[in-house]
Amino acid sequence: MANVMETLPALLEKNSKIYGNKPAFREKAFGIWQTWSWKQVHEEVDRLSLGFLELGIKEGDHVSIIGRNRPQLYWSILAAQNVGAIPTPMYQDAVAQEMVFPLSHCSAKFAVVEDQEQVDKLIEISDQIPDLKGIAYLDARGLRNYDHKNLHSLKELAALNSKEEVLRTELIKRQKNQNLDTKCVLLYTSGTTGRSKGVVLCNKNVLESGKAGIEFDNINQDFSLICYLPMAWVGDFAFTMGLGLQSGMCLCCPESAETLHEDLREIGPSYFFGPPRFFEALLTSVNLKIDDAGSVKKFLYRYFMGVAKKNGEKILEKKSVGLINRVMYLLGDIFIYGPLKNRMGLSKTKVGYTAGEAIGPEIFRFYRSLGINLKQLYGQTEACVFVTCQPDGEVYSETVGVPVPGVELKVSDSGEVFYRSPGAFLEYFKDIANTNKTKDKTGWVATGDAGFIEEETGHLRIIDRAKDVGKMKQGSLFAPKYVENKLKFYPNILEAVLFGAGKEYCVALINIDLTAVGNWAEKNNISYASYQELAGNSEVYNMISDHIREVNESLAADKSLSGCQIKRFLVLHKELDPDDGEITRTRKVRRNLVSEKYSDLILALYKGAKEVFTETEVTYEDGRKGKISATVKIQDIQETVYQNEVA
Amino acid sequence: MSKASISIGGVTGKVPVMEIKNIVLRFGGVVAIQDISFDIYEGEIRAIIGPNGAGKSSMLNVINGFYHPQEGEVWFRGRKRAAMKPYQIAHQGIARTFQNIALFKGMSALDNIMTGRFTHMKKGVFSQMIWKGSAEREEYENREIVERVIDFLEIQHIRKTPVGALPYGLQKRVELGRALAAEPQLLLLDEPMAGMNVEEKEDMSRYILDVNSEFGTTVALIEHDMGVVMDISDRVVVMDYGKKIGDGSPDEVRNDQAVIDAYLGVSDN
Amino acid sequence: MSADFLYTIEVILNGLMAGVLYALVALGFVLIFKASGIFNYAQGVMALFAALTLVGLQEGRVPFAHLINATFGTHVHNFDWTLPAVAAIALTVVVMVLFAICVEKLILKHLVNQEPIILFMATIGLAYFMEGFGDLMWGSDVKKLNVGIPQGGSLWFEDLTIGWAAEGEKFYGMYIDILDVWAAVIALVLVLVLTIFSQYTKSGRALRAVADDHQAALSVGISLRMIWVLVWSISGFVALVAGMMWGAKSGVQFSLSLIALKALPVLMLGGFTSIPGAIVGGLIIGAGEKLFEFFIGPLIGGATENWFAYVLALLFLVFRPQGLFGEKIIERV
Amino acid sequence: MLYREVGEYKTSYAEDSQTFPIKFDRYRYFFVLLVGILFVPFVINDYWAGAVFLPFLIYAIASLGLNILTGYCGQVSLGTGGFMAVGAYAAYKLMTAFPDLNIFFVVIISGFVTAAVGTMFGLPSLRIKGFYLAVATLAAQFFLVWLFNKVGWFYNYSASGQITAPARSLGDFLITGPDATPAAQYLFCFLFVFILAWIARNLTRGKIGRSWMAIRDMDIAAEIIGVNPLIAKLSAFAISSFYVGVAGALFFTVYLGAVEVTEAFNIQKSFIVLFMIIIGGLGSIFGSFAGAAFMVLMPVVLKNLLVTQLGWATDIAAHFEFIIIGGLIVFFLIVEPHGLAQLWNLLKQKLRLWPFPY
Repeated sequence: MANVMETLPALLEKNSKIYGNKPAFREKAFGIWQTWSWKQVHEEVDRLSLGFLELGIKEGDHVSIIGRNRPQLYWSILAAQNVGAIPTPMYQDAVAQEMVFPLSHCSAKFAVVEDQEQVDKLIEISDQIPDLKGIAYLDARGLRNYDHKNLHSLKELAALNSKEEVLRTELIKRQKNQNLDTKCVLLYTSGTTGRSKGVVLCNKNVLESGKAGIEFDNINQDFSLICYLPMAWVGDFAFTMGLGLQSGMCLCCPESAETLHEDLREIGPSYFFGPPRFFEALLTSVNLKIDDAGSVKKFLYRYFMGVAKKNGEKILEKKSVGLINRVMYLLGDIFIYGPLKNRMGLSKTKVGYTAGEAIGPEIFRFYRSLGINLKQLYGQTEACVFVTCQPDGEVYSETVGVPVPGVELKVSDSGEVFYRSPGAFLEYFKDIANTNKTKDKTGWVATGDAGFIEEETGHLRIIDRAKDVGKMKQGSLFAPKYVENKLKFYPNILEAVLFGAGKEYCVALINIDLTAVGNWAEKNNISYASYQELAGNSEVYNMISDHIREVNESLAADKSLSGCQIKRFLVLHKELDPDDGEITRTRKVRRNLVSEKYSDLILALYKGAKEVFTETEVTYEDGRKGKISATVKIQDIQETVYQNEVA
Repeated sequence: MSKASISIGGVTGKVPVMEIKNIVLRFGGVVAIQDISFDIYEGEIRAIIGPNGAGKSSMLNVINGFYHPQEGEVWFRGRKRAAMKPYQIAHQGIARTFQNIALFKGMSALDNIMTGRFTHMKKGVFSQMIWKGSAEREEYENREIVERVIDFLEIQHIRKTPVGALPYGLQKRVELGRALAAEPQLLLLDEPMAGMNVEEKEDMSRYILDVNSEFGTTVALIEHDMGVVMDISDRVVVMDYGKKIGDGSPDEVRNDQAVIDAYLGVSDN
Repeated sequence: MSADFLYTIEVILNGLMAGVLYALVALGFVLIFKASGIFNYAQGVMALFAALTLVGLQEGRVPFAHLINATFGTHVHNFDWTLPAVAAIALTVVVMVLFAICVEKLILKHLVNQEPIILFMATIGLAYFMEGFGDLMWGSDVKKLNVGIPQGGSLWFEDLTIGWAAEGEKFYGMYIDILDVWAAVIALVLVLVLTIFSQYTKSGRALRAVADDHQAALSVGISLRMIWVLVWSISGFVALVAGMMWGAKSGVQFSLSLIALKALPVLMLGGFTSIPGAIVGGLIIGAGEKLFEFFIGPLIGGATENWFAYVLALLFLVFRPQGLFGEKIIERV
Repeated sequence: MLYREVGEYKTSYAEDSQTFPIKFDRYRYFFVLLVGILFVPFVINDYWAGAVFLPFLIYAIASLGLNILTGYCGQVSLGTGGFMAVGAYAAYKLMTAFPDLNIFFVVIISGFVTAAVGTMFGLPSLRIKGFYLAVATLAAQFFLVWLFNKVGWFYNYSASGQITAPARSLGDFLITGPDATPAAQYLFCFLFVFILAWIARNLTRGKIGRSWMAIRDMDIAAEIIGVNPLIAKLSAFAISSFYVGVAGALFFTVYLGAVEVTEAFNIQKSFIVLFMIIIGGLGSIFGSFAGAAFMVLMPVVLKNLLVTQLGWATDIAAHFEFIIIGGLIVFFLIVEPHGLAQLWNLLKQKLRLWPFPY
């Protein structure tokens, strides 16, 4: 047996001894929260490990894990590690063809999948992934009549078998071979820029960064976490395996994506991570519902949200607040904040994090003023998430906090942020060139993000992707993401893509938010049949141009960025879609692909045309392709001149 | 890797579950069913088709005891069945759904499906009064089975919704769930796809096929939508004006001249 | 003829006469049930209310006198006038029409498409309301009603029948109340008028159309709300007639509303939708309960009229659930 | 608004199907129980017991019973008054024939006697449905009242035709008779209410309750799933009558002490209990209580208001009571046909969703 603390499976065994019958995993299934204790999970993983051995999985083999967050799939990760294989979680909503690259790149020998849908996908691409020797599935539904030569049910794998003693000896032997430096997971980045890369993390990375996260926020066994983000995403892995296993907290899997909010409400997680868009969408739905509420509720909401805005954050940060204000806030908590948190399922959230993109300051403050301890962190797949976090009491909407314990930070002359940490990855799988480019001999890792450390707070502040920050033709700074984020803080704007590097002025492609704008249209008696029709509506255009004008004004206030003002824009006739590759599955815009695909539109924006006809290829949910065509209108925006007094 | 051919239906052998022998059913002077005989094999999907008023529903009502035929015999599992009330027949393991959804409107979807477990719940009134102990245990054991049915039919999200508030397609699914919860040996479906759009029909067909293959349930269904029936059933009985005019595999029936004349030729619905 | 036999005949005759009154109330039920599917429990109270109004108008009583006196400390009771019977009846009819309009506007309109049981409950509520309202308006004392219909035993009939008995038997002729005869005649006329109305007038035809098929009637442009007002007005009129007869016979008082309950077994026998059923059922119940009281009553303590009708109807229904004139129910699955 | 449900997840079906799945509701329920047991008995006096608490508790039992039959099983009954009379007279006969029999068992046995009678009158329900059945139950009402009024054996041939409850005690506490204390009577009734409500809840949540509701909602489909209509309906009649019988026995022995059948158990009583379950909510245990509370409190409030405050004659107040009861019933049916229970649920729903409208 390896050192108790050196591998994740060893950690699991330790937990089963310390925590025994305390809950380790919950999953909403069959109407109730099915619960497994640490002891049970340990047994399940143990059995599954033996099953994996029997299948002939070798040390160093890659085992692909495909499915939504299910306890058994997490167990499969642990079991794979236990037998010395490297688990490789993958995005379950990828279409079959998208799976070919990661599966063949790591020559996965075996796949553990959720259901028939995933099995079908793998069978579909089976010719392209000859290394795959077998599939284990979780839900047997519909698979009864499949050829079971290479298809196994997880349940059967975990069942007792006759060769147990032989397998047990082998398992112990393999466990002994593992230590802190053993590869423990291969994660494919979503590939914001180009092809995705396989990030290899070792036990040490996961354990150390997890430990740092735990120490930073004093997480303990009584915490709970709801696992709803893709298993292939590093955050999910770090929170469940790194934080979860080390703190012994309870990991809860929702019943389905549709029931997430209900399940969230039921569990009331004490540790919660959500990408900014989660909080944006939640706030949008709050506003929509309040709009439909009666006048008393509306009044109370407006009034007490005003109170919260004034004092909420101060109270959360335990700063001094006058007695009357405290009483008013208490009243607000009874009437509004408490019920609101109750409806959102965040009443019990002690630590909430958001990261991945900039979050709108208004949105961020909204949650904090309610008394939810929402903070920002800055992380990377390569760092096993944790680079910087905001400590309690030092939370600002523009920064991403201070380095977590064990992380060193520096900013290069070019403005790029570098870090060195025990969580820093081993290598990019089969890609030494890139590994060397990103991580130098002394362990410093380039983040690829431009930023600086604020002098007054000591917090890191990120501006944009280092390579995306460019120059306009006249030499002023071009920071597209910064502007795009400003635009996206408007609920009506779902996505924005800014162009302007090397040009005289900036132009933007806009995606409207169908829910928010649709609701607005309904209230204003604007009828529409589709996204496309709504997007082309001239009143929608006017509304968007108002938003852009406001953004321009705020940009004009900042001398270095005033060149980024948008002069012309158009509302795209289709939504940017991960199925078309325009955005990643984590919803980051693939800038190059978009600029190529819509080059005709961008050209028209710069040519000064009033409208442009275009034809675009789309991929439907089932993988078929089609074309949609439209005539897209273009609108001009008045530029705001740089004003000194607006500072 | 390769995918084995998926056999439609789970026919295990040609063991008849039910044999209908020379049934004659009259209402006053009207003859609804005239000397009809056929059988239903273990594990197959058996369809009874025919135009409106052909006597299909009456046939189903004879099978589950609503109507008592004046002549003829019904054999179930190799034994002649005595005249029985519908609830006695339910206890024999025959469940059914109705053409015009017959759910219990005042109850939730879950409770509706729980009623399907009625024949499996044995605890008496007094243990139910006390609840704690045996009655409670029995309730939750059966709830587990019901939850599996709910999961199977993918209606988790409406579990606690009153069925009256559900759209038509979901009501149909809940009703199927109620019948499935009984773990029937023979499942009778009365026009399971009536009033559905193409998509809903596809869903329902999939559920019927899945029920048949996952649980090996024998299914007898009535339908006047020829297309769907031909795709999912193993054997088809064709009725017209209370008489049987065809019986055989979908292909045989499709090519039968009498069937074409009486049914396919005249109507397209 | 033996005296016993003659007594029996007399009992039957009297029973039939009482049955006519049951039938009158039942008729009101049937009319409303047919047209709107509402089981109008308030029919009996409507009869009481109509009779109270009739008496009040006729005697020139001040409505709500009690309440006014209690509130303002006054002592008003009567106006200085009385009304002739015909005028009072005409005015009462107007009141009953107003009542029908109120019922439609305030209750039925809001309960469209509710389940029958809910409507039934609503009429029970209505009955309670009317009972309190009627008493509050006209006072709860027992009132005498006299609209000019002669009362008392018919001497002519007594004389006619006294000789029918066999020699030497004690028999003083059959007693029959003239009022009952009048009631029977009026009931007959009423049924005739209603029949003519429903057969030969436009409104009547609309009424029948609605009774046959709600949806179809609506689709050809018959206003359901119009029909409801109409049918409640007619029922109000029928209630007035029943209340008048019963009131003249035994005074206008609370117990009058209980005759409505007697109409229920009548309906069970005759069916809720059949006008001939209501009449035949009324006659059977009337004669039956009198006969039972006459022969069996003394043996078991008397006052069997209280329950005989219900038990008869109950037993009858157990063996013939569709009632006297109903068709055999075939349950569709 | 008051609800904070986050973190209340269910890990077993027992938790999922408990009577009060939300903590807040559970605490409120325990609070009411505690007040009922530890507070009310110490402050109760003759007026409050006689005007409010005893009738409320006893009517709650009766409306629980009627709700089982009508609300859950869908069989409308207008015979409640008659069945209460059976309970009362059974109690009287038991008390006079077996003076040593404990009053607790007197009440229970009276319930069983009523259950037997109720089952007998329930037999026609197999053939008769809907309104026809409602009218048929009137036969029970009138026949039973007539029987107890006319047959001397039932009232031990007393000259007045009345029955009077002799004094009986439970342990050291006198429950019946003129010297019984209101607190003892109250607790005695409370005990029955608690046990019977608990049993009602247990019955209606499980197999038998579902078989009743199945019969109520669609009898044909109920048969298809294996429900024997004979057993379902008769069990509803029997259990319902048991409750009503217990209520009748308590009404006579504890509450009134002396009873004249045509006055105490006439058709009006049937209607009052029916109103309770309509106003309270058909097919709801809570509704039975709410309806009973409403129908008991309203006359008391009206009387206080009109007679005591405004100084009106009692007969005018009585007329107003009729008007208001009738008006309210119609009002309720129009506004919320499912009664106070549904209003309560809606309110609860609103509070749970607060500040959102949906």
